[in-house]
Amino acid sequence: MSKLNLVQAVNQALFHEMDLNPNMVIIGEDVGQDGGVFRATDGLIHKFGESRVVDTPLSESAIIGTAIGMAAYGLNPVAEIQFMGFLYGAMEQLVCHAARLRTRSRGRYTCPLVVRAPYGGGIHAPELHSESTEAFFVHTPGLKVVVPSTPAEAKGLLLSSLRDPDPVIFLEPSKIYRAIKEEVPDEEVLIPLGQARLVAEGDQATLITWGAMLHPTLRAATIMSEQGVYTDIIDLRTLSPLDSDTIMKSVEKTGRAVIIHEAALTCGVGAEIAAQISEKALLSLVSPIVRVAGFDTGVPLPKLERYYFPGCDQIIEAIQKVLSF
Amino acid sequence: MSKLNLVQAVNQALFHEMDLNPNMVIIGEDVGQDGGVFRATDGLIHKFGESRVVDTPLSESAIIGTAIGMAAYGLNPVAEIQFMGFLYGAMEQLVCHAARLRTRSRGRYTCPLVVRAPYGGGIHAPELHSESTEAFFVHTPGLKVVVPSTPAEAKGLLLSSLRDPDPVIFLEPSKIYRAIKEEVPDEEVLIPLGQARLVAEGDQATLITWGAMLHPTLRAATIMSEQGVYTDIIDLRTLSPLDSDTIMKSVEKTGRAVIIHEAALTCGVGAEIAAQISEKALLSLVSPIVRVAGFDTGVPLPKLERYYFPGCDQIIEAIQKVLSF
Amino acid sequence: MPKRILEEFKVEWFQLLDECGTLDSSLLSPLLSPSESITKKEIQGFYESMVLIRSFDEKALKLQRMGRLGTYASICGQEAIQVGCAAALRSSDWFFPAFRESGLSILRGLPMKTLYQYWSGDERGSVVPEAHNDFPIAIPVGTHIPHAVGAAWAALYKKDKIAVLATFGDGATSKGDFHEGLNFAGVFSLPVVFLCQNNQWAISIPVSRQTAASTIAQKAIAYGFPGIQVDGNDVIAVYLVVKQALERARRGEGPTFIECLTYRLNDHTTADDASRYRSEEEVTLWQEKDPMRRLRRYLEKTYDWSTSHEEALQQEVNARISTAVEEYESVGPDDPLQMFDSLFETLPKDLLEQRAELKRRIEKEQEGARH
Amino acid sequence: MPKRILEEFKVEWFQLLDECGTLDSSLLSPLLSPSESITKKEIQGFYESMVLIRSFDEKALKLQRMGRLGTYASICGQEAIQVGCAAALRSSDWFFPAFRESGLSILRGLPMKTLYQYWSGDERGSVVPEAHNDFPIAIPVGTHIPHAVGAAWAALYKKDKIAVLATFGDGATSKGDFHEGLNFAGVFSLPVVFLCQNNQWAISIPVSRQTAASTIAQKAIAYGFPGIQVDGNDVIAVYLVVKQALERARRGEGPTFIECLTYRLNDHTTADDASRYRSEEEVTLWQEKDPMRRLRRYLEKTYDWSTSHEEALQQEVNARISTAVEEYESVGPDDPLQMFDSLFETLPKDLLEQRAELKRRIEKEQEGARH
Ligand SMILES: Cc1ncc(C[n+]2csc(CCOP(=O)(O)OP(=O)(O)O)c2C)c(N)n1
Ligand SMILES: Cc1ncc(C[n+]2csc(CCOP(=O)(O)OP(=O)(O)O)c2C)c(N)n1
Ligand SMILES: [Mg+2]
Ligand SMILES: [Mg+2]
Repeated sequence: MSKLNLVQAVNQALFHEMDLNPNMVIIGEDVGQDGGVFRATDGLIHKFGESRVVDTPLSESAIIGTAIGMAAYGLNPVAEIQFMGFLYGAMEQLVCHAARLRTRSRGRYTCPLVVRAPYGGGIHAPELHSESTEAFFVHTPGLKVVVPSTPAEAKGLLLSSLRDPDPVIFLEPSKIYRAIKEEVPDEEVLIPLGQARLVAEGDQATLITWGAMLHPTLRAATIMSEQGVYTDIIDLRTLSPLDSDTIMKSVEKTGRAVIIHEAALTCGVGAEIAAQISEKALLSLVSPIVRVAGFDTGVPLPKLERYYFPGCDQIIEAIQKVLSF
Repeated sequence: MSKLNLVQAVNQALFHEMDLNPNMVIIGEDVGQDGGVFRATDGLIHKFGESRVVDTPLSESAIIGTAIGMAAYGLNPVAEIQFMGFLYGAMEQLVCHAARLRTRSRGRYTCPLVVRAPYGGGIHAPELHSESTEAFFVHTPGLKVVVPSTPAEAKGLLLSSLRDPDPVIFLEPSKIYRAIKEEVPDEEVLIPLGQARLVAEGDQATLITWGAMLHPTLRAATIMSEQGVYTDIIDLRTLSPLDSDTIMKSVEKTGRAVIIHEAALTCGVGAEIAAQISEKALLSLVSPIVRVAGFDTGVPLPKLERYYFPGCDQIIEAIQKVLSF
Repeated sequence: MPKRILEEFKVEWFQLLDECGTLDSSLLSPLLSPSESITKKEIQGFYESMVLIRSFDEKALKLQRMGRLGTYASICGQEAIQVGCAAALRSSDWFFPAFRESGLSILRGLPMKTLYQYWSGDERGSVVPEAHNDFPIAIPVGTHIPHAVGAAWAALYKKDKIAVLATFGDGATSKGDFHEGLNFAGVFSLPVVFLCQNNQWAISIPVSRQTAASTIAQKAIAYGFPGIQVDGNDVIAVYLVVKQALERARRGEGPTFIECLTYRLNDHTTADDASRYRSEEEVTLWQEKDPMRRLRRYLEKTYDWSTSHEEALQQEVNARISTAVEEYESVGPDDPLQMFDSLFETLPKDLLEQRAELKRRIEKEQEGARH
Repeated sequence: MPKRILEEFKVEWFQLLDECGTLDSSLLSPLLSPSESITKKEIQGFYESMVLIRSFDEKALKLQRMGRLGTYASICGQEAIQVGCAAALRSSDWFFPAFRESGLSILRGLPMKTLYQYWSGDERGSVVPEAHNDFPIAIPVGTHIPHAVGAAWAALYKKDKIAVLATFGDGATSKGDFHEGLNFAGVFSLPVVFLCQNNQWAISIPVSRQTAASTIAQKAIAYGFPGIQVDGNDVIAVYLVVKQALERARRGEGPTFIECLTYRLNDHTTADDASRYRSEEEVTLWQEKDPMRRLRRYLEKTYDWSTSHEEALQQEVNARISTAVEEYESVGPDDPLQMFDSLFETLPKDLLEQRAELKRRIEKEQEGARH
């Protein structure tokens, strides 16, 4: 056990797996000497050399495209995209190829590729450094989407992603890269993909969230618990496939659901969750579902960004709303 | 009035507006001499010349990117992307630029751009010619998304899109390009963006759909009406902005909602509609919402495509399901 | 120094067999190592392959017209490139096609019936036999180029002594992925050969509208590796140039870009009508340069190839194609559940439910049919 | 002909003012039309501009260290390019910057306070005054290139006699949009000049890892228009070459690609630590080639530029920068509702509701603050 922050936990997972799997290579912009702009790949090039930790030209589409070719050939490439906002340049490769190679070739070729990207806002970064468009990838059949919410979770989920035989988009909430430290087991931990985590238990409402938004959700829940309101808190961990069972079980118990994400409201992953609840657990609902989400505007530049992201206050209001309905 | 099919109606709208607006230009692959692979731009180059109807190299990103520059300079470009499946290559230009230019420059530069693309399946076309990922664009703040469902609708909605001061993704259901003919007024018709259309009225359920799926929905409704079941049918027309008022008004009346789209179920636009209903009209619901949608797999090649798309049978089953709950 | 020339480049043209079927053998020897030669058998083999793939193509067009095949992209006129490449490749090499490489795929060992299946919209037509490392057809133009680059990278990493070939059209050279992929190949000096079948049209767009560069070959200059223009209707030139480039790649000397100048003699696909955008005269002009006609003249002049040889060959080919068509048409229907079964290695729960729903629909339909 | 050279290309290097501040005026005259010359006033103006933008840059770095500015991308070492371009552009021309063009933007008329605002994360810092048709900074590298191409296309269409300049770094040349954009410019022969500030690094990636081409200038060959490499630390060379290219564009003769070889003397941005990936020696070497030092030597030798001139200039510049900082720091807070108000021309209903929600939150917060 050592106390690590999220970026260190990611780094540790990468070291661990690179050691075990000689077919694993890391490619991306500045992942080598520089160790990644967030230092997630720090030190790897020194231990594993330039042929396994590869600085590439500035070409997001080719980073993903060549990684697909590598994966088909039998390697386990991990592609780092510097910020989620630069993944759009690789959208054609992701949607048309990474997600379809197994189907297209009827299993003859597979794509065991992990795409890592810092995502989300709140770090006072320039334009397009605060994207959270995970819904694009959740809506793409053939991709898995994983979002860790703490350092230990990051290690366990990343290791599972690295072992997955299919393409995984692994989104690291940059806001909490360094904000939280926790004990992370030194040894191997594998958190299975597709299983949500019940972070807290209560029977008055279900709070459903992922990534960095878990933390204001926890704060809101603590404040509410001081007022005697206890809630289930579900950290989804994997957005695709979605662990509907855990969600439904909780909502059937509590009858109230609040979904919290920082992505834009409309057609965000929260919409899917709300839709599923309204389909599968309608009769349990004693209050309308409330989504707490980013506005349907782009994330503004740093000076205004705090007005964009929903926080603890909005989550409390939402809990009060479902309770008082 | 003349009886036109959808592709002819699009063609007529383009002719009409090119005549009126000297700043309108059309760019894309094969839009000139060839008149577009579906003939939507047929004849335009002969009337308006090579400087206004421009065949481009095979570069989707540059088609959208240069159109953005043209729009900012004061033109009204219409970019044709040959099939929606090739729009992914222009995703970065759409999300990072078309959608943000006005915000980024605080209104100094605007992007009156219309991107036209045939979309959806059912025409026995090769891989990636059957995409319906409209949800990507609905989830992108700063874009409008319009989908016509009949020839007359296509003309009226396209003309409004061409006059819109902001970027519009105009998706033309290729399945019904030639399948339906109807009377289309020769003169100008403008159907305002953001307003849904109530196609049929009934009080037992609300059927919500758009594009090509309107037609199996109408067939299903006819069959049901023969059994004495009458439903509201809403053709959304514009997916972004979404006309929630029309949806809620109907659901409040009927208490039952079936949403029909051919896009993959998870995180499709149907999820957003279901979420909104469960938020805004929960108490009116007497049955869970049912989504009839494509599977969360890619659209298979032609031989199997009919197994992918939901059709009249599934819609009838869904209506029966909400009625018998 | 204030003003000076930093770099000079030239782009060369290469042809051995001219339009009249005359071979310039002076160019042959420097291209072959002392122990090598091109034998009569090989050259005759080239011709036989050309007849085979042209006949495959003609049959495909016929089947399409009769409604027995879906939209099909003809390779007519581009046979020399495909035969030359197939002869130059080793079976251990990897090949990444665009969609106008039916001939090359057949010669690599993809059964003709499989290709007919593909063009009929049957996904089983994309299943490449284990014996060859060829990628299935990918529709988005140019986007397969980075995959070839990635495979070459992996081969280098694994120290496999193989080369990778990626083929694409002139239109593909305008796509961002062409640029990004070739640039990667240059930077990492990868064992990959890029071959552009410049058939001078991308649907209705002539190559002059595709690029202002006077050759496509010169695009290699941007990536720091050799580029050459070859007469794509000269099978011997294509064979030799591709072979050398593949050997260069296998020796670890990096990528090569080859532009093969040819012409698309038919419509873009069976869904296209080329008369809308190009002249009869242009097509006729290029029919004169037909790669098969040229090689046949050479065979006639050099090896006494006769009408009876020709007829015997054609008969044999026809028989093979008939068999392939029969096989293709007797294949049973595909399993719709494959939609799910080849999506992930392990299907997650929500998709298992969707799969069950599809199964239910199919059974219901079968039920209905039985009554 | 079986084997022949199809095309020959050369890439030229251009420099007028060497590292010692010596001007090769033999090169000057052929570049100027008979009626033109470069006057003392102009050259002195170049120097004054350089001092201004370097001082702006130094101040920005200081403000950032003190927490009074956000992440900032220094232009130090690249001033000659930016001054040369600004001098060559007309105010009617359009300019599309990347993000390392603060100097050029200032000289184009963007108030320094506005730029400080931008780098503090204030969106009002992206508002370009009506007087100039300059695009705001766009963060995704290389993706602004097609916009410049589109503007040039529109200008041609509207018969406006202007030219468009797009600038970007060496890293940007690897992006697909660079390729697609330049290819369009070539095909449609558009009035646009592409200028690469090759500062030899893209964050930690050296240019040798960005491309295997020995120059970036040669990439123009792929697009069929001229490319040239210029000493980017020689303001006179940059000015003349850019001016000629812009004139060529305005005359309707098509695009030009200019590689300006320079060096990024500072970290990539204030968030970067370049010592992790490059040597002190390399940086020192390039400090010797500093564009300002070189021009100052020339001024000293040719026009008796003295320490007192220098001090007077520096004082004046300092005063302007102090004023800009004061203005920047006295700007009131931005209106968060702008998030909505500049999204669409007319806000649709659902967004009006979201806007009202934000307004409510702000009012609640203000309420809270008041208690
Ligand atoms: C990214 C993308 N854009 C557009 C298309 C539609 N399309 C199919 S083939 C083709 C032309 C291809 O031309 P070229 O690369 O020269 O190949 P050829 O057809 O001549 O063999 C186009 C535009 C596509 N398949 N993919
Ligand atoms: C598409 C994209 N990918 C990655 C980044 C992150 N990034 C910002 S600047 C930069 C390097 C740019 O290098 P270059 O083009 O040479 O410009 P310079 O910084 O040297 O001026 C990178 C990788 C980005 N902004 N956009
Ligand atoms: Mg072609
Ligand atoms: Mg640089």
